[in-house]
Amino acid sequence: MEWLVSLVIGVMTASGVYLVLRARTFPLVLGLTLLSYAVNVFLFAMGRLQVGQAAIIRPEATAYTDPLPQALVLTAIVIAFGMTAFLIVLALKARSELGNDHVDGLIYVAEEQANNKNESKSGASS
Amino acid sequence: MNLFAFNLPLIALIPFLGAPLAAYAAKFSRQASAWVAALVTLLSLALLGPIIHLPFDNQTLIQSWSWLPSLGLDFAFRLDGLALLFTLLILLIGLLVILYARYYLSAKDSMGRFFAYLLMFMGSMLGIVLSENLIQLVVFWELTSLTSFLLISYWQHQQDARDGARMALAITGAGGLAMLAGVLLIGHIVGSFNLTEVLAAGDQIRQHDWYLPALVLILLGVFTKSAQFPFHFWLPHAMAAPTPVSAYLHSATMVKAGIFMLARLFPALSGTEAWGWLVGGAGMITMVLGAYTALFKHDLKGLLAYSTISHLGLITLLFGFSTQLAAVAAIFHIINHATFKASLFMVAGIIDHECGTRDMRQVNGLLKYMPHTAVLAMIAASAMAGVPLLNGFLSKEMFFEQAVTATDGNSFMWAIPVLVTIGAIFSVAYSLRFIHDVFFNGEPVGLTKTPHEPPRFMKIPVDILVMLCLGVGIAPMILVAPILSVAVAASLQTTPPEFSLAIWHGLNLPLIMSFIAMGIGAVVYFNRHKLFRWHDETLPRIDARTLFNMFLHGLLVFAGKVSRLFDQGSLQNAVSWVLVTAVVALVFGFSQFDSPLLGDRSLLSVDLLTLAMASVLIVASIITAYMHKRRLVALIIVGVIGLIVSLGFVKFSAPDLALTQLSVEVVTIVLLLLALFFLPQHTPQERSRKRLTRDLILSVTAGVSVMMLAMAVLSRDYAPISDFFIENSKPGGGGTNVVNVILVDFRGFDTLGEIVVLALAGLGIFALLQNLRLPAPMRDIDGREWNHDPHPPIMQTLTRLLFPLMLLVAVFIFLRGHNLPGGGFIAGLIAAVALISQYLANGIDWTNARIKTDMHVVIGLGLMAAVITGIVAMMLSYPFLTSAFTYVKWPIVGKFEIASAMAFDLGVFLVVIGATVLILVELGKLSHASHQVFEQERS
Amino acid sequence: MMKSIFPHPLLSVALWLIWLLLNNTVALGHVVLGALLAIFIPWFSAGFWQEKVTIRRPWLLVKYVFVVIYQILVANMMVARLILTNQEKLHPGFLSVPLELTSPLAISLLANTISLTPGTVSCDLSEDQKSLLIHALHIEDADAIITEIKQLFEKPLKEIFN
Amino acid sequence: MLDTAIVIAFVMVCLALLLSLYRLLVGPDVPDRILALDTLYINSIALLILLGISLKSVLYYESALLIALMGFMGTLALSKYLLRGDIME
Amino acid sequence: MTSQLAILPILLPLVAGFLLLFARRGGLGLQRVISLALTAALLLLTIFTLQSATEGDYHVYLLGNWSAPFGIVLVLDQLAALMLLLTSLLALFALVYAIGQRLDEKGQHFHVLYQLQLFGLNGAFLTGDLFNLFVFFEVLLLASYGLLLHGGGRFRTKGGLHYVVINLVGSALFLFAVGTLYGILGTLNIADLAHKMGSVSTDDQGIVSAAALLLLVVFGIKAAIFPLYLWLPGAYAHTSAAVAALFAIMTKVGIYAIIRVHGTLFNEQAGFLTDLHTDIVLVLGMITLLLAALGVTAARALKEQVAYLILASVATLLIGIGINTEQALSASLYYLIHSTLIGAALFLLADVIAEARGSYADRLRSAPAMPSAIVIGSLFLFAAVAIAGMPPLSGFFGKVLLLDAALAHEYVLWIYLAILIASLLLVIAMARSGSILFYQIDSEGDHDGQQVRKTGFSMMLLLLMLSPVLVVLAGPVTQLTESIASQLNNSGDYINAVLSQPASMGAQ
Amino acid sequence: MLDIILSILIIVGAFFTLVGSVGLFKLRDFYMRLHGPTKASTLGVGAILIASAIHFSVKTGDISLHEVLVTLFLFITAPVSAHLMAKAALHIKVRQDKRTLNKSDQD
Ligand code: NA
Ligand code: NA
Repeated sequence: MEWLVSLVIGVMTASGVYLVLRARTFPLVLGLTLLSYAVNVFLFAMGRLQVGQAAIIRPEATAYTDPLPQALVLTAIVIAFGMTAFLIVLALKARSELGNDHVDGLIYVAEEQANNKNESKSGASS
Repeated sequence: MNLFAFNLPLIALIPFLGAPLAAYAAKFSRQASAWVAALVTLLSLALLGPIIHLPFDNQTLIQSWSWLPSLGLDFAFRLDGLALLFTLLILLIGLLVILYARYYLSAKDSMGRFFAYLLMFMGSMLGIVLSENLIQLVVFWELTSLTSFLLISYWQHQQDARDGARMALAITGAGGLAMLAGVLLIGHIVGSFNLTEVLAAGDQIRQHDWYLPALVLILLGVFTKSAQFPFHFWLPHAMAAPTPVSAYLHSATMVKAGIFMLARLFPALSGTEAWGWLVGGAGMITMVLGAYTALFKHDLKGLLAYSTISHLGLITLLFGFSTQLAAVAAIFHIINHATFKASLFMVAGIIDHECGTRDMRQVNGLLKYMPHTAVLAMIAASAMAGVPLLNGFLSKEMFFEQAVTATDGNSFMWAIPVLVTIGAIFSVAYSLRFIHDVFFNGEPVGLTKTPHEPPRFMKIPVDILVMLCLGVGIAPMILVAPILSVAVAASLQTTPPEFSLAIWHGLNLPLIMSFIAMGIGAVVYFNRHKLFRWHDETLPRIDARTLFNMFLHGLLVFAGKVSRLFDQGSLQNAVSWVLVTAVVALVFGFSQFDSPLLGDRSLLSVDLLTLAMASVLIVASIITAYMHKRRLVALIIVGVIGLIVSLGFVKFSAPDLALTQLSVEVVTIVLLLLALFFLPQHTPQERSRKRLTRDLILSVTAGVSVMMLAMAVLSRDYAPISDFFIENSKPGGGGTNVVNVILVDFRGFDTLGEIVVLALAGLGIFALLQNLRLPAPMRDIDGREWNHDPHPPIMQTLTRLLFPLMLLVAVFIFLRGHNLPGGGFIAGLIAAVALISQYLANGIDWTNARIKTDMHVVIGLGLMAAVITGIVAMMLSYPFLTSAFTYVKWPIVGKFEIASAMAFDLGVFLVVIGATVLILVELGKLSHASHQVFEQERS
Repeated sequence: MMKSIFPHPLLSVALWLIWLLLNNTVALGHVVLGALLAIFIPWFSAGFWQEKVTIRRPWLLVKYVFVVIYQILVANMMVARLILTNQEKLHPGFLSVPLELTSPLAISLLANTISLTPGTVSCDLSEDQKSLLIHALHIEDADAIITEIKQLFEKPLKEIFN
Repeated sequence: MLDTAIVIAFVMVCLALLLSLYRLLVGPDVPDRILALDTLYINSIALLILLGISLKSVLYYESALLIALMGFMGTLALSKYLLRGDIME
Repeated sequence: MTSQLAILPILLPLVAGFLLLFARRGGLGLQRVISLALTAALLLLTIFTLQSATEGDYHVYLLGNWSAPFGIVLVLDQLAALMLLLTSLLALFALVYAIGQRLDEKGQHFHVLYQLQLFGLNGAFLTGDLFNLFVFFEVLLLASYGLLLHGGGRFRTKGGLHYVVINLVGSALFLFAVGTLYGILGTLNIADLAHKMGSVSTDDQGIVSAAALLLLVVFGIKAAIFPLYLWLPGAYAHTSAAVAALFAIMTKVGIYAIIRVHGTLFNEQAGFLTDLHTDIVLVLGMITLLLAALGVTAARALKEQVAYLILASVATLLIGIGINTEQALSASLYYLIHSTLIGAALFLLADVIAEARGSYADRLRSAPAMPSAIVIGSLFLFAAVAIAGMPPLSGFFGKVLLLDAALAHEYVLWIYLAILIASLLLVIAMARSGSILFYQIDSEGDHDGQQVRKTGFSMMLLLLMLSPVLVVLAGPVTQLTESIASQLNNSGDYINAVLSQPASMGAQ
Repeated sequence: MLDIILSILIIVGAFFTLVGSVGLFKLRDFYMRLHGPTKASTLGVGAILIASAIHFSVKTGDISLHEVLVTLFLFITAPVSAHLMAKAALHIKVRQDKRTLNKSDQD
């Protein structure tokens, strides 16, 4: 089970990182969202995995999961939400002020287009 | 308390205090500024008065205060013979320069600025020579670099002035930094920065491993300041300064600071082979090169500049001999050079002033236009050439004698007298040129005005200086021997050696060398035209200024390239660096120890449900990345990931997390949809395949690292502090939901921070959205117009029906949170979602008309509730956020719990609602403004 | 007075019941608390419920609910069969159901019921709110479907709400 | 017996989950994907309740309740996006 | 009163925050009064706090009355007190400047964001808990995002976007690191972590070390260490002057965190990771310094140059931390005080110059003469001397203290080369920009510059004048920094003080 | 006995849930797929919820009815969701199966 969960965390991180490295704001935001899922699951898993042992004090309970990472993840989820919200609005602001949704603004779009042309040319010739 | 206990620092500091006064005085009249400068100088001199006798009584006066004890930096001043000599030179020549400058500067030059700078420079120089503490000395040393920068660039509108100043600052500033390093090394060796200790520790220094680096560093400072080869090139370009500045800085003071350091640290550093080669070598090359180059300069000041370089080389060479008598000669020549060179600069300034040019090819035959000046110039130039009966002759003879004595012992040392003589030959030649080419040699060429004698007061400083040249040359034992003697004693830190300043020592080798120099020098001068041609044709023209500008430009380009190579202004680049660093940190940190990657904790076996959820998560994550260009689709898939993650939380015993994740998930989707409306629906093609490959490798590496990190932890046992929470949750926190008790009690402070984050997000977004205008698309991706039904009635009706239900659920979740999954956060999110559903279904205007609450105030109330809960505890003198709970029993209702944590949780609840609604609704409103924009544009 | 405390009595009752359901209890404390909330929440959300909902014949509503549940069960069997059989035999289609209902709530309930029952999903309400477009998974007789809908669901709803 | 039934039920619901995932990924149109998401929400409720029965714990109830609410909100927002672009007007 | 002292610097700005929300209706005037009054009160409070902290004991404050390591503790020691004072000092100056320049009129919620920024900063300085540090990092970051973007403009938005994204990635890394540390050591309290470091089994050392270095990367982003500083130039160069001035403390938060967390966790007494971070910090600090100096040289606009100057000062500080002796730490702290205050002053001055040059703004090219060129030019010279580390101002003494401390280090040669070469580059670059700004007058262009309002100008002036004050009072100031360094050097005391503080303070 | 009822309810519920998703998986166009989840899945979940209600009522001794609430929510929301999705699909003119009988064909 631990391997499976670790694998999931790893894949979510990889996908998140890949998206964070994109040049446009929207995929970037999605990437950060994915990354924060990965982080949250990771942080949560640090309390080790337990099935059916919620941290609610009950007389019949035999064991409890580690409640602390859960509290931390809860905080982290809410913070990540605030941050995502801010970032996406900032992305709108950037689109309004920089004229497009490229993370670096106008300059790079021209470059991008030029590259696209080159690539399509080379693609056509090959 | 003795008033004179402060006079050494005062001597150095008064000019600094006077500087703003001089600047201020210029507001009243041009004279006033000069007067202030002169009076300040006189005041410093006056302060010297009561203590001037001390060096002559073989006493060293030290005035010292503790300043930065941990560094060993004292505010400490020292007056001994050497300091006295230099102080007098600085103040007296300073006084003459002030007088001269008063008449030199033209009406459009700012007097205030000039004298302010000059006084600051004077103070810095005085600081150098009077410092007892070496760090303090470096402070003043660098100040001379700064103030000379200001003085050289005084005519700031001239490009060559700015360039010259910058070059001087760069070179001498660099030297100063080296000097600082050297001083620190010495201080480390000796254990003190105070000269008294340093000078007494010569042997200790010379035997230390760090002697050579310390020596080299200090000599770097010395050579740059005193324009020694190969750092001499800045000095000619500093001639762009007004002539009084040149007369002061480049004859008597600043360039002598380096020489002063040689004299000052002579007992501590000299006497080794390294010293001999470095100091002597630099001095020799500088002397010959300077003298040779001086001859070819057509600019009067250029000639004087190279002559200065040459003479500084001469003095340096003398120190390089390391003998006591050589030191005597060096110090003597310092005095002599200061007097004749200052006067020559002033003459050059007068000529420039009167002719409008300093080019010797134009300036000819001035003898008949300004005879008085001509006589002064000729005497001073003769002193420079080393003509008998003038002061230059005496020190030059001593120099020759030292050069001859140095031949002892080493078979190669015969070169010294030969080179020295060659230097002297050119020295005679350029001195002759100064006299003949300017004052004789036919008539002036192409002058715009007819030259005549300058104002009387402008000549007085020259008169005085030339008189000194004569006086010292004729009666050295009376005029100069006493001060020379104490200066030498201070420099050598011993009783000075026997020396005689006689004019006639008999017909000895030095005298013969003098005659050879004069004879051949005259021949050289009168054959100069051939020599000039040869010089022009054979030697490449290297202009230091051009080179330096090229260097600066190159530096600028290099800096730009390097800095932009790394800092490309590209976010992708920056993030890649962060990620790479993080991975490297992980791998490096792990590899530091011989630990296995995995521990030996027994692992759970995989079950079907987890496998299914994991497959969904893995596939969905990869597909999100793969399909991210179709933004809406990617967003939907992210929604699925969020859902499955919450399921996972439930599965692994974290119901609170699942609830939170679920609510946040939906709010996030709504948020991203609101934003996506204004963004392109598709992401264009990426720039390059290379970049994609690189990113792919990086992301897979990051993923694998995180996976391994997770596995490394999950396969190990640990002993968390959490048992405490489980044990104390009910008895100490009054709740059975441990997660919630942690959130509102054990770690309530985290939660406080967290709601502030949420509040900040809301407020920050609100602020960002003000005045934001974005074009709202009128059609969807496929070019269809939007559906004309903004609020489908079925949606409206049923959403309204759900609203009270959702509120009820929110209350339910809120109230039970302390004991069962739930709490303020989740309840707040549910309530927010309930409100948002109304905005979605019914529109902003309709809903706002029904919710009149200002969300800013809700946020404020929430924060207040949380804070007040904590403060109540403080009032009962418990720490902030200490909780209390009690069980009360009411009739009918029964027993229930009242906990202060609930009040705190209420704050959380309010902030979550306020912030979430504020964020989404403000973002929703964005389209209103945009539609208006569209309508305006259409009409 | 009563009206300001209970702007929507029916809603209040519903909320009170739901509260007890939520808490899965009939403990006295929750009965009282639920009652408080049943007052407070309608009061707070009164603005969202402007048009007065009047139910003429509540028992008809109860009956309607049971009819719908029965229909749901039937419909599900049918749909399950349709889904699992060879889909080449399916003849889907869009139908337009003319409406006699006027109250938005009633229309919404009808639309919901249609979606939950025999092989139909309500897709769009015409702008004049006079007809409902529905999609049927399998049409053998279009008019029969429409008649059944009108008979089984629209008629009782009309009686309940009008 | 109940345990066996639960295991069988888990298998079926997990299968349902994967079938929905297929539709989510394959589409072909956006409404298909929204529908798939909506179905996944419903599948999840089934899963949670099953989990509650199998682990004999009532703690999964709130999550199920919330999924019902939140899944609706998500579908509502996404559909509105397709219809109007501007989901909050 | 004293027993509650540690929480007050956190509470004051938070209370200001919600009061300002209520005062929204009351208009900007009311908000200014509240903001100014509470910032001034904070300054007084932090003076008192520092005074109280220098008595030598650790004030350990158990939030919620839960003892460490279970609850969150605040630890007020001398270093924290110094940072608090520095923050509030800077905050007051920058706030007055902002109000003087009517910056708060250019957007919504300036004062709330400002106060909550202080809340975040003070919390980060006081907390003794690693996760709580994360929370306060987020608070101060989010507030800083708002402030950074306040007023708007193209480049500001771009710089802000980069700043936000990089910090979000940093936050993710922070959580990975904290999670791992908790997953192995089972605790979050810094003192307790350090305490448990002592007994980490050899099998677990690699993983703990990996997490701790990951944490260093996180702090490195905040502190702007190579190669993590790329957010800084764009963000600082394009925000408003007052905000940039306040942000002079931001990079120091990262430095502080390194000192606080790594200094405690990696301490000899604490465990096996003894000083693992110092060589890394040292080498990266030197690289940062050289790159920053090149950035200063290559800058095309004054504000960009100032941003790189800030970077250079941070790098210098890092070198001091990397040397890692008590003497070096003390030197670094002196330099920290200097660079924070003068860096802030420089941003204000750059603004004054940009205003005075009108449409030519701060671009490094010749422009028509500006009003009061001599006064502004002199101040520029003064500031340049101070920041470039030339005598006789505070930068020089900070640098000399550091160089002196470096003599004991085995990399002394490299440290000297880095610091001295960088100093030279700074001097050359500042001379260049000064001469372009003040000497190269373009007499053809139209002059449309304005003088900065008196309030703002005087704030800049006062901040600048703190440099000579730091020189004159070098003795007492270094005495303080030495005392701080010596307290920091005794991590054992810190750990003991935190872990032995009993709960139920109120009952006593 | 109880176990048998529970088991049947659970299996039936899971079966309908699966049928819903099978419909989603295999039917030919969007409108047809819409039927599966809105009906079958809803009912399936309903059955499982009833099983849960019975299970916990018996287990704890107290009557557990709150599962009804989830069912209620689902029955209110699922049709609305379906309605909106269908409306959206109609609006963007999602492909229909060839054999679809259209309202216009009728007229
Ligand atoms: Na001539
Ligand atoms: Na909108």
